[in-house]
Amino acid sequence: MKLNLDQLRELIQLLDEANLTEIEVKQNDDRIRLRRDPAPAQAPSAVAADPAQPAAASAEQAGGIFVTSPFVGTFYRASSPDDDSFVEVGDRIAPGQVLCIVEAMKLMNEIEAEIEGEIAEILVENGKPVEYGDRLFRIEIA
Amino acid sequence: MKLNLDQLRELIQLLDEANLTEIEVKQNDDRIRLRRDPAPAQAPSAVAADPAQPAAASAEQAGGIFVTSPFVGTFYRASSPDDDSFVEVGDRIAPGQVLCIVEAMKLMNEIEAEIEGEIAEILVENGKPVEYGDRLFRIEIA
Amino acid sequence: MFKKVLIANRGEIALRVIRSCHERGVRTVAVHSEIDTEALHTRLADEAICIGPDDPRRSYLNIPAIIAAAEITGADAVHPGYGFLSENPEFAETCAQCGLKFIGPTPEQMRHWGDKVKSRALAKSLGLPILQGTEVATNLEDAVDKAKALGFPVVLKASGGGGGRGMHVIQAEDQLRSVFQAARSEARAAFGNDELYFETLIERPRHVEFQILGDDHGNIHVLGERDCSIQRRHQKIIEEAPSIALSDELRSDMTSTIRRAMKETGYVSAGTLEFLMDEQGNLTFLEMNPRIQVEHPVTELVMGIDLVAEQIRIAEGLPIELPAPNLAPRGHAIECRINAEDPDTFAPSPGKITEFHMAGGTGVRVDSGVYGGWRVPPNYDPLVAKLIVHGPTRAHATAKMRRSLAETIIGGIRTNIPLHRRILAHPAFEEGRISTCFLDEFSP
Amino acid sequence: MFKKVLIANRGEIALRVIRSCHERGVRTVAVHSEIDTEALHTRLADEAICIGPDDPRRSYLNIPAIIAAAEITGADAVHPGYGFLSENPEFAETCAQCGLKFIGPTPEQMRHWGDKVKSRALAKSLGLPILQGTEVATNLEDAVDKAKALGFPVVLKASGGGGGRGMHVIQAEDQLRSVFQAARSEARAAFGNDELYFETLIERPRHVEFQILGDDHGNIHVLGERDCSIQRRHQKIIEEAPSIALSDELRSDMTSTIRRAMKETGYVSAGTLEFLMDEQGNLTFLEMNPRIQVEHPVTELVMGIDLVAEQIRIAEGLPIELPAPNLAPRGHAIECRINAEDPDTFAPSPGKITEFHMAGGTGVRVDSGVYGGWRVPPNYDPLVAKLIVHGPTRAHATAKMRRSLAETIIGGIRTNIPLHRRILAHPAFEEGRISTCFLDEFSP
Repeated sequence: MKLNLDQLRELIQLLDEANLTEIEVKQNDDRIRLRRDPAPAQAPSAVAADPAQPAAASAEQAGGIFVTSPFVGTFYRASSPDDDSFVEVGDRIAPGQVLCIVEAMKLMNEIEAEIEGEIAEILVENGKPVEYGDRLFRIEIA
Repeated sequence: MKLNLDQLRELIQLLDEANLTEIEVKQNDDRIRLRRDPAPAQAPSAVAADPAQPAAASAEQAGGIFVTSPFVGTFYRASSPDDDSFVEVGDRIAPGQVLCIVEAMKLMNEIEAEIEGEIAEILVENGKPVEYGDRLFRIEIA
Repeated sequence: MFKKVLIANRGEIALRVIRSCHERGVRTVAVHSEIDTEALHTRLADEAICIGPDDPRRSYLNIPAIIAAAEITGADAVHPGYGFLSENPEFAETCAQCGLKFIGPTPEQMRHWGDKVKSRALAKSLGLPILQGTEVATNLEDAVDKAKALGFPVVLKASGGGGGRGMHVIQAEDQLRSVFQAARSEARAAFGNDELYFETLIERPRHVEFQILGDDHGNIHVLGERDCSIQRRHQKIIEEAPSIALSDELRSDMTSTIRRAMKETGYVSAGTLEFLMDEQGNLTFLEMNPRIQVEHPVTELVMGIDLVAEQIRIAEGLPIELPAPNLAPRGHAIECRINAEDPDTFAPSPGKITEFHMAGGTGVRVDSGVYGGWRVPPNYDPLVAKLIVHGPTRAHATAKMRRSLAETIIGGIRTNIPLHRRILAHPAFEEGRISTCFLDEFSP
Repeated sequence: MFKKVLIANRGEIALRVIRSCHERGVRTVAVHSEIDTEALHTRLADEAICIGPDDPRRSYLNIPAIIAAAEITGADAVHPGYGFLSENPEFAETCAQCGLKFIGPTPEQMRHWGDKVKSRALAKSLGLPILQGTEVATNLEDAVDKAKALGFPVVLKASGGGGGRGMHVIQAEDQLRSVFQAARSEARAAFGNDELYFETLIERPRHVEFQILGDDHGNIHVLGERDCSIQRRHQKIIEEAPSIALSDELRSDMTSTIRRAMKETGYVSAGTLEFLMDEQGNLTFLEMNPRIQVEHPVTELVMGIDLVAEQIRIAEGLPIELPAPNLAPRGHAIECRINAEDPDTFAPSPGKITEFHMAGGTGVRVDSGVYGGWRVPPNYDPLVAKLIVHGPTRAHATAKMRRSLAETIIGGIRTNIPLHRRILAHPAFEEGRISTCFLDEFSP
């Protein structure tokens, strides 16, 4: 069995960033699963929990909001291969602004922003298939 | 299955570093799964458990020892319907003393006491079937 | 041969299709709603695509999402299962337009049989025995006239209905006057079609249906009948094959009649012709279901065939492959539909399955889409398992079903297993004195 | 008809017997050791009696305890299953003395076939083809002479052995000299009989066996053969019916020969005659097992019969009841024995079953004595389930077994499912190039 540790590290990073408890990836016969259970309840009086200190993972995510795919389809960052991408990391976006296209049944469905913020991350590669609910962008609301 | 211990160590390191509770990797028919359950929460100090207070049921049984049936068969308290019972509640008994008969395959198997004590309870009715391990008498050791 | 089939369904029928595909060496794509992420069909398919939220209208009934899932996975065919989109001609058409083979009949066939008034006319023209009935009633007064002419009691039926939906038994004129408008609105809301018509009421009928298979090579096979008389509010709960109510002569006559009729329409794929049988043993056409049915396994067991594998072969353009040219039923099979519902109130009982132990052993087949530890979602059909048995005679099969029900343990949710046990233990069932009124008459 | 049958066994075979009893309307008594209090056979029988501690010698092999359990529950017959006391003539005799009908052959038949030297002589006298072999060797020098006369390589066998136990392949004289005394002590310890003899070694044999049924009315039926060539250390792990190595002519010849032989001995109940087949297709008698066998379901599936129900009927004094007078196998069946063991080291893997999801659907049968949440005890046979499939051809059955293994999930314990998957995926298996050396040659 050959392990790709770098891939695993990337997945762990994703787990942290997204503040998930579990990631499972299945491709054909391969499967990777990562899990982090929430820390158990603290003993109340002995070790007083500090409510001012949030968990490391969630701290990183403060302010992050995800744009998810409303369709199954293929994700495109631009109207055509010759056009520029609708948005790039760091761009400020406004409600109604087109972020990407999800193509389904030859229809180009434009996905618009619903909030104001900044593109913190683009989570899917151009031209890749996406399922319903897949995360496409992480938006930071300043 | 060939184990690559180094690989496993790397995975364990990763589990620790990333503070995960579980990693599972499956490739074809190979599968590696690591899991470390979080330590259980401490008993809160507010409700201190009292070790001196056993459960009610076991309290009732304090000092009781059971004579169980070593055979499947039919339980008889006397050698024949005309004879007196071998023992009655309250009788003092001594090792080697016959307590009852368990009949199996037309053989009358005498069940003898192995300890000294007092018959506190007779748990099976005369003439009833008993399974292996059924409790026949409760003996109190004064 | 197909390389990859997308199954546009969930639950036991999705599993059923996945199994026949895998046995054929065909890869599978499951589509699922968000709540079905851990469902068995999602777990056992080669690939799984989330197509929408829990609401079936936005997932399992969402045509663009399903077609898109087929496109991104490169599937070359779609199996619709039963329910959901299985009888939707637009879905079949869309599949064809997108280069996906729809595993089922043509959209035209679906349209012919989908409208109950048209299907009655078609059946009549094909020489199938049909029940006395009327044309569509244009308004209330016309309805009263038509019902009177037919003679009360009558059954008021919606053109767009079927499978027991959109039906009202009407005993007399005043009852008709009080329900007609409501039935019309109901039909419009449920089927998008407010046409209503009347049929004669058959008292205590049996439900008898014939399984057919047709292929592109002009072959039509009639694969015996099923008796699905044990129903609750027109929903089948126990089915068996063959029906003890059919004489060999009647079976043989019906087989020829149906075969000729289906050859005439050029029917392709699996389908079922449903009939009602009156107490004198006369059969009249009820409806044609152009799809695989829930109760198809009883036919598979007595005939020794795999109907879903045949559907796939037919869609691939291959001829039907049967083990023998003139198949006769071998033994007797019974199916119990185990639903997640209260056995007395019939209220749905979704929730986490804590224990799941189905019967096993000789002559026992289990088709189920659930597993221990999984949570039955509240959004869909309550069917959690089909328990199907096969024995040399009806008495053997009944005894086998009793012991199978006795050893089946499903914990955490309520199921209708206690009801099945009562029915199977009832002398009227044992003696085969069954009709669609069984549950009302015997309240077992 | 029996009113109540006690099953002197545990695990899947106890369930198997309980099922046929319940289908017949016969009540059942399970006996169990302390650790089996929550076992499935204990839970599903009408009554359950604890007969002793975990150690099988003090429970499942404890004759007085089992007889006493039958007495206190009022059972009128005893089914011994396989293993444990199933081939013990003293047990059968004790049952008879205590007025309990033993569901199996007579003690005499068990004695005739139980001793391998006597059974060889009996088979020979009955005209069954036997392997070249010797008389019992009286001492080492006699053994060397006998082995030389037969010609190395030879198989050294214990008279009391059977089922692959008490066998050594001997390549040359010095090897014989070094193992003879040890083999003798081993045989004495294992079987209470230190007689050893020789048989010619067959290279890469197939294991082919014939199922028979006989009744008190003089009927003997030979119900086709099974191929059980896939073995690990003489333990069968995959079995199928029919065997593709038999021509119709050879099958028909063997059927007549065996039928005549069994008629001559007046055999009553179920039994199996085991043969080795060499690479030229010659069959030679190996042993006769006077009981139901683990792999009996493959015969049941292709023949459409219930062998355990027939055993019960026969014990009741009724004639055998088959669906047709001259049964022919229909389709092909394969069984995989799923053991709680490491698939590579074969170390037993008892423990708590956390997940238990067996395959289902068309043509799949599961015989299992376990359930999710139960703890497989370390004291007994590691068999946790038999997965058995039935398809129209061997290729279909193989495909069906592959998909069934793929969808079977057993968690918490290790099982040999990965080994089964590798074997079923191997081209040599697919092509039917199998022998008892399969695992050694292909290490799939």
